Amino acid sequence: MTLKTTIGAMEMRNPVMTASGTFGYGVEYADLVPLDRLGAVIVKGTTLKAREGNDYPRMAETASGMLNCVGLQNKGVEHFAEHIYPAIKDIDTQMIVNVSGDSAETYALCAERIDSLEKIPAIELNISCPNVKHGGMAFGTDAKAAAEVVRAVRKAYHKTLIVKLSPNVTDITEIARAAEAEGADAVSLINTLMGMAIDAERRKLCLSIGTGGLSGPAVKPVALRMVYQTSRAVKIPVIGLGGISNATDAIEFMLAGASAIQIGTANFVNPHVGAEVADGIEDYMRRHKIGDIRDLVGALE
Amino acid sequence: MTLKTTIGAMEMRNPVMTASGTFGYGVEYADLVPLDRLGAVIVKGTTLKAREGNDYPRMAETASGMLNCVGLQNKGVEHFAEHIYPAIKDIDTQMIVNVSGDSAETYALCAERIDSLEKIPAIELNISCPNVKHGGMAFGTDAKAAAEVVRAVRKAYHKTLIVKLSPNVTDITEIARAAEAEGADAVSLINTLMGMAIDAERRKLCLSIGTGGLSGPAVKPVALRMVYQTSRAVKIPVIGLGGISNATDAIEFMLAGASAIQIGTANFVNPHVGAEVADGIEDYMRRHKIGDIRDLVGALE
Amino acid sequence: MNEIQHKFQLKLAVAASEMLSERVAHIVLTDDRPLPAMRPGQFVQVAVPDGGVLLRRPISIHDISEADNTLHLLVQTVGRGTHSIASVKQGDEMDLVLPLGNGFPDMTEGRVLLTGGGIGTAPLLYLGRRLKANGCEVTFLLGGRTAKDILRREEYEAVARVMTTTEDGSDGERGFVTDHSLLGREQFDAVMVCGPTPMMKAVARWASVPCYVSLENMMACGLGACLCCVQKNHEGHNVCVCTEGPVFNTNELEWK
Amino acid sequence: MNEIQHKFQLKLAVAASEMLSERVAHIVLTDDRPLPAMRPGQFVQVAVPDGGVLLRRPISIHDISEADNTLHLLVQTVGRGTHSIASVKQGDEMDLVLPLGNGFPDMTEGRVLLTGGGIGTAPLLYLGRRLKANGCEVTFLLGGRTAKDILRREEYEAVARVMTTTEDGSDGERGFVTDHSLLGREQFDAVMVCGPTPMMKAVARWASVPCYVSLENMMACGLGACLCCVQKNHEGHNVCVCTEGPVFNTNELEWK
Ligand SMILES: Cc1cc2nc3c(=O)[nH]c(=O)nc-3n(C[C@H](O)[C@H](O)[C@H](O)COP(=O)(O)OP(=O)(O)OC[C@H]3O[C@@H](n4cnc5c(N)ncnc54)[C@H](O)[C@@H]3O)c2cc1C
Ligand SMILES: Cc1cc2nc3c(=O)[nH]c(=O)nc-3n(C[C@H](O)[C@H](O)[C@H](O)COP(=O)(O)OP(=O)(O)OC[C@H]3O[C@@H](n4cnc5c(N)ncnc54)[C@H](O)[C@@H]3O)c2cc1C
Ligand SMILES: Cc1cc2nc3c(=O)[nH]c(=O)nc-3n(C[C@H](O)[C@H](O)[C@H](O)COP(=O)(O)O)c2cc1C
Ligand SMILES: Cc1cc2nc3c(=O)[nH]c(=O)nc-3n(C[C@H](O)[C@H](O)[C@H](O)COP(=O)(O)O)c2cc1C
Ligand code: FES
Ligand code: FES
Repeated sequence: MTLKTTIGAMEMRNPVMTASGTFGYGVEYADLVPLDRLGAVIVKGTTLKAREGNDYPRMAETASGMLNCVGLQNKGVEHFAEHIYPAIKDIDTQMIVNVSGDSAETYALCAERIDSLEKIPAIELNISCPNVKHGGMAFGTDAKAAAEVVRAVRKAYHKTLIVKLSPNVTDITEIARAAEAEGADAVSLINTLMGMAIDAERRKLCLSIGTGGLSGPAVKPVALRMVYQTSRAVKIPVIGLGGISNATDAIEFMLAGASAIQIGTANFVNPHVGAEVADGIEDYMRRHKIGDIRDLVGALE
Repeated sequence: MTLKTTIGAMEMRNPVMTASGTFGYGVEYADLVPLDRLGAVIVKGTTLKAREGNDYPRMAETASGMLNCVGLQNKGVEHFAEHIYPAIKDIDTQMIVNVSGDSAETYALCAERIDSLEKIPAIELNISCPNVKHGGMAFGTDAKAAAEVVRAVRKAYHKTLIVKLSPNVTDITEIARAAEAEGADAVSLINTLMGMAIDAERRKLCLSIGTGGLSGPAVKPVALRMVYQTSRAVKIPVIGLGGISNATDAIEFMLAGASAIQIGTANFVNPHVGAEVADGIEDYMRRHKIGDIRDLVGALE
Repeated sequence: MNEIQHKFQLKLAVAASEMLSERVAHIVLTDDRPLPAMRPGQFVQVAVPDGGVLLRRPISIHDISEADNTLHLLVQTVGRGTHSIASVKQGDEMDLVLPLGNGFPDMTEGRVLLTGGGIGTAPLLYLGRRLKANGCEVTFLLGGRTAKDILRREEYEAVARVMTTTEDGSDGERGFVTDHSLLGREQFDAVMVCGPTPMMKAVARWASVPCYVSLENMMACGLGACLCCVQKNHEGHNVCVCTEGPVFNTNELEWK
Repeated sequence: MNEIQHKFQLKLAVAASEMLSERVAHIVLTDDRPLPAMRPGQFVQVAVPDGGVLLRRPISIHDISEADNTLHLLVQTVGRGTHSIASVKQGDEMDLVLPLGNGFPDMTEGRVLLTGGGIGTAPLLYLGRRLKANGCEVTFLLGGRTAKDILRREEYEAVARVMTTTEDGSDGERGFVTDHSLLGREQFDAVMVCGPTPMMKAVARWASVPCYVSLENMMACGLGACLCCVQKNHEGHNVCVCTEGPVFNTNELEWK
């Protein structure tokens, strides 16, 4: 039985990845989950220059979900390359960097810097962050803008390029096709749904910038639908995420057409979830007599 | 203290309405909630001709939500006018008909028939149903198509016209502005988010047509954000809905900018919820020393 | 069956709750005031305690005791909702909407076979009790995988003759209810069935007399408002199981 | 404070649970194996039982007894999560991630004032016990709205001198902790505070010696991974309360 999964030129031991912004740089979870049971870790959103992110409060819990407006706090790609990369490069899983920017150029420069880091086999281009004013989601909600960014990055970056799509659109397949046309090796979806929370008693918005990104089990039905639609619209692999909390959820995404999956918010609830999902997929394959994980992808009856 | 709420030319005793498709024709709930405690009841989606709707299974439960793909089953507007209207016209609340169609013309013909029913003060134009192949959501995801339908209906219908918007769009304010420009008296939002559920063990889609509309507490953050955005983009009243389960939820929507609210899925969970929400809003106004419900609308600090 | 019946949303007290087998709980509910009248085959919508689940769960009326003002439910643990419901304890409060749906036909004479499999036997006890009181001659034919699945046998026996089948032969005849020798031996004026769909279809195929089945379509409202629970009838129209059923004469259904 | 400390996700058994007042539960947890070492001021992330709530809830370590291998929590019911946590019963299992954050400084000498209000007093017991053992002279100054809010007084008294204030004067001096006459009378080498933010700020304004506060920012991961819990430090940078705190020297914070 094999769970080996290939995305672009990158090979993973299994299709279980952790989602950007929810798993730090991996090391934060090292005590709680064996990192070598994961297919890949996608580290925090990284930008060309350091960013402070948005003010506190940055999160609010909602029914079966949470909103966040962290706003890409990070110390910039140079700091990543010099101080963080050395500490994580030998972790025994694929370490992927999630890249953000505010123009095609800053995306490309950031990606270029990461291209030089030997042990980073792939980047995930975040054109879908709802929590920053400039860039972020703007690139992910317009096919032309998305194409422009992917084109610029594709020139600057030579390893596996994953483009992360926003669900806050009328037709996600249009953006996916634009990314594919510009040379993306895969698309991942969904990023968070834009939402809001209000404190009725205090008559205030709960988040410092008003709106935030919704994640967790609440969004799973929307994510599943978009993965299903997108995997039928493009030929490159689709990486599915949004509300995955256990192996059954993960398998649903793969049946819908995802070649790999990511776990986000569920890491906060159950830090061990990544390993449990990998085990659960194996168990499912055994019970359903599936020898190769690739036979699970899109295998709806 | 007054909770009186005006939408177009229609006056309601309070801002609490029940959402179309979740409250039948009102009579189904008559034993369980005093209908005269509600501001309005919006009855089932009605179309020009009878529709069988989609095959069973039509629903699936999800985390803090549910998917449905009922698909506008109804016996057509003529049947409504002749057989249902007489039985509901004397219910002591505003009875509003939710109107669907598959072309601007069928929408308009259906609306025109209802215009002649004396005790129906308003219609809600459903340009956002994700569960029918032709029409439905297609009109709600494109500003030009939305404008066309609203224009046709506005000509045929002379009472209060509410246009119900789809959340499955990149920019809901654009559609809201189109409806406003064509003479809508109010917009209501959100209809359901398009989603999907999969049964991993049986490897099957849970709903007969694959996709369905997501409703319930899970969608509340998205609905609240869209109500906030839309109420700032148009001058006509915004009616807020999506996941409202109690008075606090209702107040959050009003603080976000809704002039009235609708309760959908929560009626299934707690049939008495409509009256409880009306009571809870009164209680809140008393505690917060708000004399007129209109002062609650958009009253964030 | 056609007198006007009102629906109620009530908070009832759990008078007793015990596990009858690994997967089935017997829950007895009561109230200070007299419970509303309910008919065999009707059901209740139970709000799931603890909030891990959104919608109510439909559960059949297993039995009613007017003497001690109790409503009895049998709940089989399937998923999250039924697990929560099955774990209520004496003294807890449960929120129910009731009574819902139309029941089985209220026959007043004739020989009636009441048959079901597994948890599907739940509504048959109250039904048998009522038909017996009406003057019918009642036979229970209860099926299960194994002896443990034949639940509350004494209560059924107190009402009428009980036959059983089990798949492993550990109780009664081996096989499915449709394999029981009784079916070849005796004549009935009507058959009433509740259980897994394939079993109900098998019984319906066998039956040459009126056959009534109780469907378990997925429901949201239980009130005829949402149109989620529909079943195709013999004319090809979608009808609500929660209001026009859950009991149907199989002739009214489009069943293959 | 800088030796490497591992984190664990453990299922612990509830050895005891009781309501100390209308709103505060005292929960005692234990395990077959020795509990990991924990420092005063650290916290745990508790998975909320029953599934009505998504995220874990951060709760301070109230006390540790190495003798009987127990971890003590005080939980005040605020919303859905703390209500569920407070209702656990002896014999239940709780899923915790621990130990998290940095604790209070491990002073080994000097006069230390430990002050807090309401549920904020929770971490002070273990802290006082540790500082006392280290050789510090410890004073507790506990505040509450009314006498009932002064929780587990005997345990604090068993460690060190206890002073109290209540807003209604029903216990100790009337007013807030910052109004207590002690503050005008005695000198301390350090102050450690936990309670509502306005109270901590008031204490910090009064204190001319190093003042340590324990913040209660909203958290998702508790592990430094999500960056939700940030606080602006004196340089204007956002730092994680869950890993760089929850205890901060007020000099490190941008506090108005
Ligand atoms: C009229 C009627 C009477 C019933 N009587 C009984 C009874 O007396 N005792 C008993 O144990 N069970 C009975 N059932 C079945 C019971 O309602 C389901 O087993 C239960 O809803 C499953 O919920 P869950 O959360 O445990 O399972 P899950 O599988 O987690 O449920 C997921 C969703 O599917 C729905 N669902 C799943 N299975 C069924 C089903 N078989 N029927 C309807 N909805 C389903 C649930 O309501 C829920 O929305 C009856 C069903 C109906 C319609
Ligand atoms: C480091 C730390 C230590 C704490 N120690 C204790 C303790 O020992 N005893 C105790 O009773 N409480 C303690 N709290 C506060 C406790 O975590 C909150 O009261 C609890 O999270 C509220 O959850 P809820 O579901 O009951 O309330 P809700 O208001 O329903 O919670 C909604 C959301 O807001 C968050 N939230 C609400 N209030 C707080 C708060 N004050 N701090 C952090 N998050 C909050 C919740 O985690 C949740 O995500 C501590 C908080 C922190 C950060
Ligand atoms: C606190 C938090 C921070 C996040 N930061 C990022 C980020 O930096 N870059 C990114 O592409 N996505 C980010 N996301 C989105 C997640 O990677 C993921 O797309 C989303 O949460 C949906 O998955 P989930 O439901 O499994 O959490 C963040 C999500 C959360 C909850
Ligand atoms: C079973 C069901 C049927 C629905 N039918 C209709 C309909 O006919 N017309 C319509 O405009 N909206 C329909 N809706 C959408 C609701 O009116 C409402 O917009 C949506 O459910 C969100 O609100 P809620 O979260 O409070 O349920 C339906 C929703 C459900 C759950
Ligand atoms: S369950 Fe809603 S109509 Fe039957
Ligand atoms: S709570 Fe996640 S970083 Fe602090």
